[in-house]
Amino acid sequence: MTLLALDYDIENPWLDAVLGLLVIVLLMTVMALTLIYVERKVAARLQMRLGPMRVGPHGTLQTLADAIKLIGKEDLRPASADRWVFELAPFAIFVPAFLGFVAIPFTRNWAISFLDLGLFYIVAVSGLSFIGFLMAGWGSDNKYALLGGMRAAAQLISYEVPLVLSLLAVSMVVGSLDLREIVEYQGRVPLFVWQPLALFIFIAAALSELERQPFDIPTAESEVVGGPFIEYSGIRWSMFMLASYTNLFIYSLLGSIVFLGGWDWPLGGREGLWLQLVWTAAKAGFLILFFIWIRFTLPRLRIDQLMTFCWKVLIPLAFLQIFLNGLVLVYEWPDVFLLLTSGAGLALACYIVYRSVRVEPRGVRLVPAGRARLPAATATAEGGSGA
Amino acid sequence: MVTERELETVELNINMGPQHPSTHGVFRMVITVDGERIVDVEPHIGYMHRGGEKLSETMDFRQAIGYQDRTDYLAQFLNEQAYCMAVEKLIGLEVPERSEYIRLILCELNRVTSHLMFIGAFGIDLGFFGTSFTYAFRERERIQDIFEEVSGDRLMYGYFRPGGVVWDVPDNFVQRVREVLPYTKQGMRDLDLLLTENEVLIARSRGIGAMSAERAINWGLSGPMLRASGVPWDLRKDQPYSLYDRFEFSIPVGEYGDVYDRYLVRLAEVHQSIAIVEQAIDQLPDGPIMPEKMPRKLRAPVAEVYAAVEGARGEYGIYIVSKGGDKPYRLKIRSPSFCNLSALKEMTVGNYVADAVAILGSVDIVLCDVDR
Amino acid sequence: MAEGEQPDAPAEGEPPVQPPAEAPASPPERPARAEREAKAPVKEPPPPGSIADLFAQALPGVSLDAYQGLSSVIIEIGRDDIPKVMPVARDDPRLDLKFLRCLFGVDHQDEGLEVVYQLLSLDKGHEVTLKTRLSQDDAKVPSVASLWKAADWHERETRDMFGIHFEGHPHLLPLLLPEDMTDHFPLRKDNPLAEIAEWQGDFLGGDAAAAADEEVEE
Amino acid sequence: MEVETARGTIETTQTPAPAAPPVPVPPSERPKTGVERELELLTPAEVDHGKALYRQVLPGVLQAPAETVLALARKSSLWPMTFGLACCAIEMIATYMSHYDLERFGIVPWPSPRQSDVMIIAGTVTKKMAPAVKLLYEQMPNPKWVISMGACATNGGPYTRYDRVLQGVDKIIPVDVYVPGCPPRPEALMDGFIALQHKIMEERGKV
Repeated sequence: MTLLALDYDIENPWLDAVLGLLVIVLLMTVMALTLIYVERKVAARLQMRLGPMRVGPHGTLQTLADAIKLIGKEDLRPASADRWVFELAPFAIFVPAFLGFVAIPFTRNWAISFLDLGLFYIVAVSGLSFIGFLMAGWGSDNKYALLGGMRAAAQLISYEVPLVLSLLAVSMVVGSLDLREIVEYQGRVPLFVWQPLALFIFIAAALSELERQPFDIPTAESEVVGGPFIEYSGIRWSMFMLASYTNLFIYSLLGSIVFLGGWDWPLGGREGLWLQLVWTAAKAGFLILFFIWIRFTLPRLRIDQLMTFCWKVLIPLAFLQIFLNGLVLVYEWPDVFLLLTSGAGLALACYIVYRSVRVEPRGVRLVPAGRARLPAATATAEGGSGA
Repeated sequence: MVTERELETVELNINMGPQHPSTHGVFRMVITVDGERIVDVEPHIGYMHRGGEKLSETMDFRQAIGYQDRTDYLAQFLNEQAYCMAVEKLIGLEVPERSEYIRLILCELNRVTSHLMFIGAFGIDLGFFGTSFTYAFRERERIQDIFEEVSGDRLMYGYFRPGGVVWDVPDNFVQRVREVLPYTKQGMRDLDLLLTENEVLIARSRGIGAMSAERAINWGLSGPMLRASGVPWDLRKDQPYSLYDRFEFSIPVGEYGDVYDRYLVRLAEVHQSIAIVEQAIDQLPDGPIMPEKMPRKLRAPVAEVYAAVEGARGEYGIYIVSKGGDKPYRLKIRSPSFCNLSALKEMTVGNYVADAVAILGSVDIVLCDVDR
Repeated sequence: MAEGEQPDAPAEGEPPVQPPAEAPASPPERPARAEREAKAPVKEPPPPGSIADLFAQALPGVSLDAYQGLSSVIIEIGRDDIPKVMPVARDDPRLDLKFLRCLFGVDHQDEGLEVVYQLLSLDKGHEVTLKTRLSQDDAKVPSVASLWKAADWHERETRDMFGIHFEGHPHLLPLLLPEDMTDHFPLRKDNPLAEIAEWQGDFLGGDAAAAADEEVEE
Repeated sequence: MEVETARGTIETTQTPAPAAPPVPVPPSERPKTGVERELELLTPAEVDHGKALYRQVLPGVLQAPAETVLALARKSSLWPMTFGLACCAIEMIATYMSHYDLERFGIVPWPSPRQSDVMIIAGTVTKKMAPAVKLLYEQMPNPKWVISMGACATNGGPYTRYDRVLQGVDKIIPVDVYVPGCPPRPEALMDGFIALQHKIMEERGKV
């Protein structure tokens, strides 16, 4: 592992792994706490509120206070809950969230380990978390949890397919699954220029993998009251929150590397380590703010609309994207054709979404008089009407 | 011979218990669900039955005003007007012109605040995480400031009395109301942009919980629920009371009676109410606010009277049976939410669990109004 | 409004409250004010051409005791006439009373229980109040839930509050009271309200105010 | 007919069923009336201070400094449960909104009782709702507090004379802060929260 460009290598693999793990756990818990704080402040600003102010300067210690309070809570488990399934569910969700960091490069030469199948590894690992939802849903012996768990299973599995296909389309263009080569390929032109449709599919699928609005079905607050997490309290529940915000950071980092050009795009990637790190983090931050903004302006889709959107819109579009890429790459058409075909696909996608909802404009007719549609009030009936 | 049993699913009944974020208070709904589709709904009410009617029977006509505020705590002025009209009709009091205007202006502003509350809660039910609530409450707080200047309280006004109003409005009342109307219009434009054109909201609310016109009449629905189903019945136009025949305004009427239509009808009603207030505020006359010869003790003859008002949720009526003396013998409150809620099962069966929440939100019930 | 002169009350059965200005020169030992006013009000026949006549035309054989109340025509019908009157009221094109506004009970203690139906026609615009009188012990009345679905919950609530049993109601379970409480009727007059430790009645306007008002009269 | 309870008598004025049988059947055989069945449900909830996780792991070791840090953390992140009953719920919602914004104190309403620390009783507790309130109180994990908001929750408010209304929620669950008013203004509710925060600071280490 090359840490902070010091180019020393530790011969003992075990020490190397433990050091890497230490970096992940420390970095990510701090990152998750700041992300929760950023979300609450941005959400408050969106709603014309101030957000947490009293705990520490400008509320910065708010999430720390939440974490300490949650540690101090009583550890409850419903008597009729299935003991081990209930207690292991948080770990089944928490661990895959952290495994993803092993393969993500933060800068050209700084990552836990440079896998040449990095993209494949990340997608495979992030697919494991739905088991935790099922365990939480089934273990806590609560109807809401069961319903939430089933919804989570259905949603996560079905949205794994478009996520993988959109990343496949990108790696077809680049020709490799190694994240560093993907970033180098984007030296001059970032990939979202060549593949706008793949970016659209990736963002929709990532939103659904994270269960954020408008795909917030499993933990829908107004229907299923917190879904699988309803019976968890204290530290177990805080592990779910930590995992969901870590996932948010992974997907936005992945999106910034694969689509927005990571540390390479406008700077050409020759600068020092710190500028590359700042540049990757800035792009990831942009995606995070985009996800937070979406969360507070769109309502929730229904479970069947979610499924039809995935199977009837996203997956066909992903296949279309792969087919077009194949066409362009096999016949060596110039790269600009990638942009044209993908742009046309994106326009088609937007038109489908627009048409599926806006069947015909619906207004409310304003009736000036009272019983307009009634026959002129007959004389006899009029006598008896109100005082 | 083993008979091959096809995959049959067991029905699960979910108890959306008295404490549920989207039941607008204490209302329990036992939903029998087959997978995600609702097979049967059994509403349980009565968790907020606290005897407003029986307590009003032990109070004389002036003391029972407080219970009308607390019955439907989102349209307080409209309830008070219904109660005062019933008592005035019973005792035969004449309300001076100025009080009628003040009552009308405050009632229409109260309809605006009640519909703003509906729009906020409707967003929460569909999953807006509070954005629609804060925008709606920004306008609501401004109008509530005016109510506070007029009556001295934020929520329970107790400002109307049989015969007129308690005291005169503050001097800058006209100017304050003229100030607040542009803000409300701007707020409605923001909410309109946020909610009405939102594709996901349209997908979630169009064609769900539809109610045809004659079924709506048979179920006894009233107010925005009835008008969304296409029946142009509005007490302010069809059985005019107070001064509504002096202003020209129109009634928004929907076509299909589904959740989206009810939302559109209430949105349009806010604009109509603002139009009424603008006309009424210009014609506010001066003069006395109470009839000069008010008997010190209101004694009623032996008679029965019914007075109804077009409340924010529907027709809010008061039926007083009086056997002489200064206390009503029996006071019945015809509460609109009670009738609108009784049709919930017919609207919800066959939809998804998420739709049940949207339909319950569109009925816009106030639990104290349902259980009285 | 003429100064000091009580406006000529409309054709009401009962003259409204006496104006304080007119000093009653009645002898000192007057019966208490409540009994004096509680004498049976004279019932005003409804104006010609009102809904009472439509009812008479539509239901020739039924005994209808109709009179003009303060806010609408009130018709009293017998308990066993309900299965005949209600379907006609709803379906007859002249009456067309499709909207059941309200259905509730009144407890007249010794004169028995009373069920009040308020019907309204949206198309014709007229409304009527139908009433039936029941005795205290066998409080049974045929249900109209099959005609108006709105009556379903109203009848369950009236059963909760007054114990009037509606025969033919699909599922007459307690609505506002807990499911197993079928023997407690809160709104009946023999259920007094709980006493607050020190009832401020006389301060708030109870007897003292009434007594004070008496002196004002003299 | 009084029912003796730990905290005082719940006296109701239920006269026996109107048709009183001529020979008074001894109460034991007489079938329980609905009211008596309901009164058994209304016994106060017993409060057991469960063991917080850190006490199970390190019973005495972390005691002294942890109390101050924990009390500060608990004070600054009170999560109430979205549990509005009646008119006071509207004032509670108004307090969460942007004009008064309780989130400045770190107070975020949470839907499920498992994740909430404070229960705000905002409205009248009727006898049909009381068992549900008690069940919700018992479902909350342990360092939990109750704010009784408004006159109805404190002693029945304007509806205290009606026999279907519980005359005060402290007959079934222990209440920490009473907020007066009908409905109390948003500022009064905020003052209630600040009073609760002082109380948490004072009783650190004892609970």
